[in-house]
Amino acid sequence: MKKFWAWGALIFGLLYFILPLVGMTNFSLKMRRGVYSLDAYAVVLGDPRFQETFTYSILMALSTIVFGVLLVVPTAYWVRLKLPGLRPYIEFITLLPLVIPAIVIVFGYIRLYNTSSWLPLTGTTTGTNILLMFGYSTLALPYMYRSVDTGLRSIDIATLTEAAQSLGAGWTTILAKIILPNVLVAVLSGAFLTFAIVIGEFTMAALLNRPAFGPYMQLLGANRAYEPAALAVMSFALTWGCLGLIQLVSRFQKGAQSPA
Amino acid sequence: MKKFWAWGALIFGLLYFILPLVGMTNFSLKMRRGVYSLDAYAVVLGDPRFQETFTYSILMALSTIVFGVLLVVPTAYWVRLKLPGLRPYIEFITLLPLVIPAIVIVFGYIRLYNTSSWLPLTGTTTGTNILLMFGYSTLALPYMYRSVDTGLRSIDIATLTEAAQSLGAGWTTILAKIILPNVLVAVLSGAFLTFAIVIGEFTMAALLNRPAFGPYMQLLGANRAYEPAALAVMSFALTWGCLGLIQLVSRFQKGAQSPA
Amino acid sequence: MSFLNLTSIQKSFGPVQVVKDFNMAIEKGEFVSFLGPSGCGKTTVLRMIAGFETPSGGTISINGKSQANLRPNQRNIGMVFQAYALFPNMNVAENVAFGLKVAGRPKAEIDQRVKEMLGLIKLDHLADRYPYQMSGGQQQRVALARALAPKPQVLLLDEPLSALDAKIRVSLREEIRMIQQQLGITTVFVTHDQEEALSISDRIVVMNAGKADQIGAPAEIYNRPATRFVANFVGTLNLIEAKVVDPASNRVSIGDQGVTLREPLGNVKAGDTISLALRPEAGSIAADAKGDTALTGEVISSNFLGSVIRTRMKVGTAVISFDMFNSPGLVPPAVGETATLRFTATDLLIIRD
Amino acid sequence: MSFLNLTSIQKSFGPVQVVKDFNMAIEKGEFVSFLGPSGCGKTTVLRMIAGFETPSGGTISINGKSQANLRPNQRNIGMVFQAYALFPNMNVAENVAFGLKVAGRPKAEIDQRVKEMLGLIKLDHLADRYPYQMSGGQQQRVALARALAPKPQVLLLDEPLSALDAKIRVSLREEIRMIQQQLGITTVFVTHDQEEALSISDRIVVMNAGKADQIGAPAEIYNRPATRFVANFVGTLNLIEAKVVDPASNRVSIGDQGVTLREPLGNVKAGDTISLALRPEAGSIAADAKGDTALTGEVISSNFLGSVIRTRMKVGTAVISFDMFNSPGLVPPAVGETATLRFTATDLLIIRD
Repeated sequence: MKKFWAWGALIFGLLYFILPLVGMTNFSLKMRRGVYSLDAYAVVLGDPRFQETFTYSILMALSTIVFGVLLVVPTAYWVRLKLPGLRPYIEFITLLPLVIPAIVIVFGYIRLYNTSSWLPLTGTTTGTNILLMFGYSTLALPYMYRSVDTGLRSIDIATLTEAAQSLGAGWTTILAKIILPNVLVAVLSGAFLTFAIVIGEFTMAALLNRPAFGPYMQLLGANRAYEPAALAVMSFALTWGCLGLIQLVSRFQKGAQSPA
Repeated sequence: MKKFWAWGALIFGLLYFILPLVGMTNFSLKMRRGVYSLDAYAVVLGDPRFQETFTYSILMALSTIVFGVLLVVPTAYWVRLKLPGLRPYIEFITLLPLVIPAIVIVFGYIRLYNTSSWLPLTGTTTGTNILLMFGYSTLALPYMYRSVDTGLRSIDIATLTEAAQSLGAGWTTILAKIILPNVLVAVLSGAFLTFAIVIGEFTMAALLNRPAFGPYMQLLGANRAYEPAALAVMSFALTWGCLGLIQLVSRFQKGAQSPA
Repeated sequence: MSFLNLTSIQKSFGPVQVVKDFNMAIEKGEFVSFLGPSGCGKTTVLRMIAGFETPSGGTISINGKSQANLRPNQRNIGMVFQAYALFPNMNVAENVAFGLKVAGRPKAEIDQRVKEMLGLIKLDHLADRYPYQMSGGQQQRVALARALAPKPQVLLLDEPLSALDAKIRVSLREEIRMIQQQLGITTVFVTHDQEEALSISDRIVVMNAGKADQIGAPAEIYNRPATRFVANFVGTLNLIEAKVVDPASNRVSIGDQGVTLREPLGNVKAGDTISLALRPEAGSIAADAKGDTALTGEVISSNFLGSVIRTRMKVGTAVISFDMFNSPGLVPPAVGETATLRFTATDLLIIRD
Repeated sequence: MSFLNLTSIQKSFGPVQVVKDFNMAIEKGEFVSFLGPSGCGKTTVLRMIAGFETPSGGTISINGKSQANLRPNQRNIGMVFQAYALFPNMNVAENVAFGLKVAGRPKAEIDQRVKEMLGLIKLDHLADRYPYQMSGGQQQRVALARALAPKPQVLLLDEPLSALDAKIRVSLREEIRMIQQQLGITTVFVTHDQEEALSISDRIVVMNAGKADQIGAPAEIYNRPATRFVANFVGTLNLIEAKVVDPASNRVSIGDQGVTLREPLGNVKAGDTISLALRPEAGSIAADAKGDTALTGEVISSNFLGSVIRTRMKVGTAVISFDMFNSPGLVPPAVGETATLRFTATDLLIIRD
């Protein structure tokens, strides 16, 4: 019985992830006829548009992370501590971006914040960037919130807060000295996921017409043969690296907190 | 302090979700110059391509759900029961689709299962449909797995399984009479999420060139003004309906299981 | 004026009144336990003293100063929680130093005080450990040191021993009592465990449904329960229904056996029913019923509990338990046998409520 | 051949050997408790009987039949879990009927048997309730009825009372014992609570680190512990180090006070150290040390625990606790006073391990 499941898991993994990846990696190395080479990668890395869009997306990812952390950590803490009755609703709200297609969000943004609206964000580059960052934050919200909320669940924040209060600490001290250090790993894990999402996002960036990495990948995919495969492999390696970092950090955390 | 957060949450909700929606809904009703009308909706609903793609996507959603349930419920149960050490890895695998761009998955599929490959799925319509269903299942996997796994967490499956075994029950009886009835709500919630995801999905269907609802929405968005807004509103109403159903069902569940 | 005064304290959560007109005056240096079942309001009163809950009515004053407008972090109160609540990101020394650092004490003073506190709980050698590296008993001792470090006016202990194993529970409660006496700190201890409260306290408040049923020294609470609730909750007293035979001579009957009480019956008449309490360790088995202070009945069970053997006897409709110390040679009365239980008249208490 | 035989049972999880050469023969209708601290392997042995774990070595036979090749659902064994484990999607009657339905019994028989079982646990009136609508005590009684409904060969109880409140724990353990005796079913009961094991069992197995340290009737276990571990774990025996003075006359010294034992010292010589055990309830305070079986020392603490007052006395380097029944008139020895504890020579046991 155990064997059956082990084999099932293996075959599933092969068909779904590994074979497609191997196939694609293999293909990406075949740009030079007959031999394996890194030509496709060299072409991609040398493309100034690649450098431009990649840098842009990284900057967007970092600002999204900062905005997300500032928004989510105090909110999740406060909701758990003082408004536990609201938790199902907050969770519900944070789930919305998963099921509302990105198209809907962006259409809405464009209609609402266009050049003739009361807040003409789409009129300037900075405005559009801010709008895009809001959009990305929305997309990343479920992961960031879940991650932080799970982190908060693993410590008894109510009692820790009361213990700190009885020792004379105010809210700032509690958040900075007690809460944040204890959910840092959860915050990092949410940040990595956010990073991976922003780097790969296509729809929003394309509709808002910003030079992001997702649309560049799409463009290449439509016009070239080998380069998109190389890009996909690189993008995969990047997300994989992020996930690996999450695993590493949370293993470190486990080591530091285990014998429960 | 409480007030500050309540206002914060309200403003956040307004800027992110409600205002864009209101704006879009408003716009979708303005097809007939000067008055509010449902013309845009009538046009969309009357379009044979709308009917065709919508039916296609619903059928795809249903098969994805069936496939997902059959795959996920026994796997999640078995992992929790016998291979708890594997849980972090399984969770990791189920998270992958969140961060691997759909493009990567589809590129991989196309390279691997093209007409000249050992398993030429893309050669026939049925084959492509199956491939698309696999793709959708991958996208829905994180939600379905999380949902079922959370459902399993709320009951003590190890002890319930042993209790049933000591009373003479075999695996089939245990799964059918004990496990499934107790995670039914979780399964339904996963199914609704899957449904919402499949209906809105664009990239995979477009790349595999199937007549799904997502690409139709995209097409309309590029060529028309009012109809896409109407479509987005409808699509939003549909996902909202699904989420409402989840909430309803889980409230029913809570009512039936509460006083913990 | 006592050191810690609770006057007409009330607390409602929505429509539920959890604490109803609670009054208590605690002297400086006293160790007072709040004892009661879960939901009796004992923890709520403690949390109001700490400032985590706001009373719906009444006043709390410490050392003559009303606490009404002070936030929890302004009250200078030490608190120890059931769940230890050590800060997981700090080691033992940092945990103990936290309150002093927040108060902005100079570093030399903090170091000195931390050392002193770790000496007090005998964990000097674990100053660099993190909470997850220690046993529950050790963590709770650190929590105690952390609460005491800023020299609080009052120490509050919220079921600090409930999460610990039986043996550690006993040794830690003795340690807590010793440290409390050594420092002379005014302490309020919340527990649902009667043995814990009896063994550790100067005075006990037995709480029932938001009110204090009885306030008194441990032996007083145990030996002279004021209400039926206290009699039931503290120890395993027998509650026996008796019929008044002759109020003038304090004569009552249990089943069909007459007994004369020492205590006056008060305002009752012949034929009334009154409740009597008899401690299970008060009586002893005798060969026959000589005199008035004995009851004869059929033995219905006899349980070996280790140090004592608990026997149950049926007298009329009442079931009376009594305990004997185990001894290897002792043959407990057999089930079905008739036995006579002898005691002194003062052992039968009248419960009036 | 006994009804349930465990022969040379061993169990390792990876490199950790949890059960080491465990042997036990249980008679038909017997009530046996496995008593020990957590991690001693008691639950693992129970789970091997149920078939949830496979022994690394040894054989288990029930009624002469080896269980080695039977899966858990083929063993016809009733099991009750600490966490109740009622099926949340079924009401009480459906839960009790589950085992019979799986066995494919006819509907009339099932209905009849469910009724009978609910009568046995006195919950007839709650047949339509769902588990979440019932208290812990009620749920555990339903779990017992469910386990008993298919008439199992053996009933296994895995700490069934640990999750319950103190008062319900006592009443439910008496109910379990009564039902067990009524049905005459062979029962194995796992617990870490010594009072529970002592009060409920025909025989007790005290387990320590995967082995049975002692097997015997409750009074035997309590009064004559075979090893230091049993003496420490069961009850609150005093363990006293004594120096052999004269092996021939059984004379030893504790501190600088001589005591003559009844029991032969065995193979020791003058100057050797031996361990003695003294039950805290064995002695009593006397005015002076008459004869040899008395110890005099300084009182270091005196704790009121409710029905008993526990006093600790220092004799040489040893600390000896002794219990007195509380009584309103009793004045316990004061701390610092010198007191003399008298007992009979048979109360001092020699611990050899």
